[in-house]
Amino acid sequence: MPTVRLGFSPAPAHVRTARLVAVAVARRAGVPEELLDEVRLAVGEACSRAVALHQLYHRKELVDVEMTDGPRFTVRVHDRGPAESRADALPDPVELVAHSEDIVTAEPFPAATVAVGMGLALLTGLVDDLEVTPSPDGTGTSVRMSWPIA
Amino acid sequence: MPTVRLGFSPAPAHVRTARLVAVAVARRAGVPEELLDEVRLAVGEACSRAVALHQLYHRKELVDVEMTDGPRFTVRVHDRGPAESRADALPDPVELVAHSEDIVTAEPFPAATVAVGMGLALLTGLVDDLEVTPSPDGTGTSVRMSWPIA
Amino acid sequence: MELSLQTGTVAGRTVLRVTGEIDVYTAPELRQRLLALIERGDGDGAPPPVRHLVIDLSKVEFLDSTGLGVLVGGLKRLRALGGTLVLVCAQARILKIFQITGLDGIFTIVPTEEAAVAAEPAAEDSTGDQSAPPATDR
Amino acid sequence: MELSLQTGTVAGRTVLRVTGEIDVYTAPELRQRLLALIERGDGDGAPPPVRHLVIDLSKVEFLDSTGLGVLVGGLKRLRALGGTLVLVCAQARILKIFQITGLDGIFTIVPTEEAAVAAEPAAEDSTGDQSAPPATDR
Ligand SMILES: Nc1ncnc2c1ncn2[C@@H]1O[C@H](COP(=O)(O)OP(=O)(O)O)[C@@H](O)[C@H]1O
Ligand SMILES: Nc1ncnc2c1ncn2[C@@H]1O[C@H](COP(=O)(O)OP(=O)(O)O)[C@@H](O)[C@H]1O
Repeated sequence: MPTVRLGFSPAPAHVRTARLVAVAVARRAGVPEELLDEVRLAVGEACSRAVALHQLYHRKELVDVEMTDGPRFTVRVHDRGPAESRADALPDPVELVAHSEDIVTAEPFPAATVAVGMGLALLTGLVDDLEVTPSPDGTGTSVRMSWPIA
Repeated sequence: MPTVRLGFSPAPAHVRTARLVAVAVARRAGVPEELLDEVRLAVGEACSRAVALHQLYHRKELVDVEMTDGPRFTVRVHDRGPAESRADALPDPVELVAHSEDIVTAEPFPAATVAVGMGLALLTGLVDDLEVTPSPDGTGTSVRMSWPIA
Repeated sequence: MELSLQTGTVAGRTVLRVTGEIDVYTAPELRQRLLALIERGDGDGAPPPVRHLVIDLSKVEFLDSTGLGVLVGGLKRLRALGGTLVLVCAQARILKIFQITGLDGIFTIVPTEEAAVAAEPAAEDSTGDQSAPPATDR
Repeated sequence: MELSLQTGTVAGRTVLRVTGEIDVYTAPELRQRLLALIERGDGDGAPPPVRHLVIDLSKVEFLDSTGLGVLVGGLKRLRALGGTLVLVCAQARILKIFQITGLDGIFTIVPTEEAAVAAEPAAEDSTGDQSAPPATDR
């Protein structure tokens, strides 16, 4: 059973809340101080990705974040995006840049697919223990990350 | 559907996380700045009460907090304590003090029943719109509180 | 902010100065400290147990019912031993918590440490913290 | 911390100084500002559109992939218009994000605003922000 579980409607403002909670829980769980920046960024990326997918596919469900203590501090972020959004082939950010839309498009932030790809690339480079899998219940994907506890 | 939902294992450390989240979400929802202290204290009390009840009755389930936006900002805290813990007769803190155990008892904090009663008394005095009811599913109680949005 | 506890003296009286949040998470630490002050063994050069205590809440940022419970426990214990407890607090948002619960009728609450000594003269302070110098340390 | 955006000049070049967190929540604001600088109408005394831009990230506390996306959008737009974009950043934890994504190979990143001007001399700066005084404002 997770120690802390956070669900939030898929809006960018709540991603900050998720980051704040993840860092507070990680610190209390005993994750070393020097890894907390990584936890903040990684959990933020996984949540931004989930928000972007929910917005892209018009899913109103809450994005679900589970944090579990020891032996490692483990965070799982579940989205309800379709299975195609699985990271079968990890995107190359430089490639994504080449294909990204222009800054003048009217969208509130860069095309969601590009953001999702860029976020995954960043996550992959950042977190040693990272796994992106289809959700157990067949809807959406799960990003699982873990960090050592001192 | 709530905007943000937080579940946490019944440990005092997580009550701080719940307070932090409630204030962040309330602020973004538009609750006036001068009410945020009240939100912080009230959500903390409701969560401390739930933690105390879970510890008293050895319930391992997560304490569940739901926050919903407008027309008022509404917070619901669900515990799994038995129905007797309902606030049928609201306790009087001064009475509770008279019956509270001595500081020398070895417990980590004052007898849970006293803490629960004191917390409810504080909540009642603090929050204008407060309701304590049996949970819809028959297990435990729900504390519902709401505040205006500017 | 976590809890931080410092002991000092004001006019020979022991003062426990509390900084930070007194909540369900930190209240046990405050409780432990109160117990240590009130129950500590007398003799072998150790300071005698405190009977007339001032708790300075001026730098408390948050106080919940669990914290109130610990303060009440301390008050009852001291009274049972013939002692006194005075709280120092001038912050409206903390005072409000005592008012809402009616505990402002049970505690002696004053705005400054100096006023605390005047509030409870404790003429019979023979069991007081005599290891402390008579002058204030601030 | 929310995002705060200030425009200034360094050696006649327009600098956008960013303070706070560039994330999925605040990136739209940065995007809007970049658009306004690059696309603003020329004439009626309005400053001409910026073609050679410096973005100073020295006071950025947090940057995520959404923020990177906006910066990339700005770079592409400026290049398409024959302009340049230089980023100022000396913070290891922000630089790391460019390195991890390989975007440090796409952006010109220098440690100070002064170095930014040297990095992209922009001799052909005829479309530059000429309303700005040639001296720096700091
Ligand atoms: N990264 C974050 N994640 C979640 N909540 C945050 C974060 N940063 C700040 N907050 C919360 O948002 C609220 C406002 O933050 P603040 O930095 O003061 O900016 P502002 O007041 O402009 O919204 C605070 O209550 C704080 O707890
Ligand atoms: N009231 C609170 N609720 C939830 N988390 C909190 C609260 N206060 C602080 N935190 C979190 O706990 C962490 C540590 O808080 P801090 O005040 O620095 O004390 P410490 O470092 O001693 O634990 C921070 O990451 C902060 O986000």
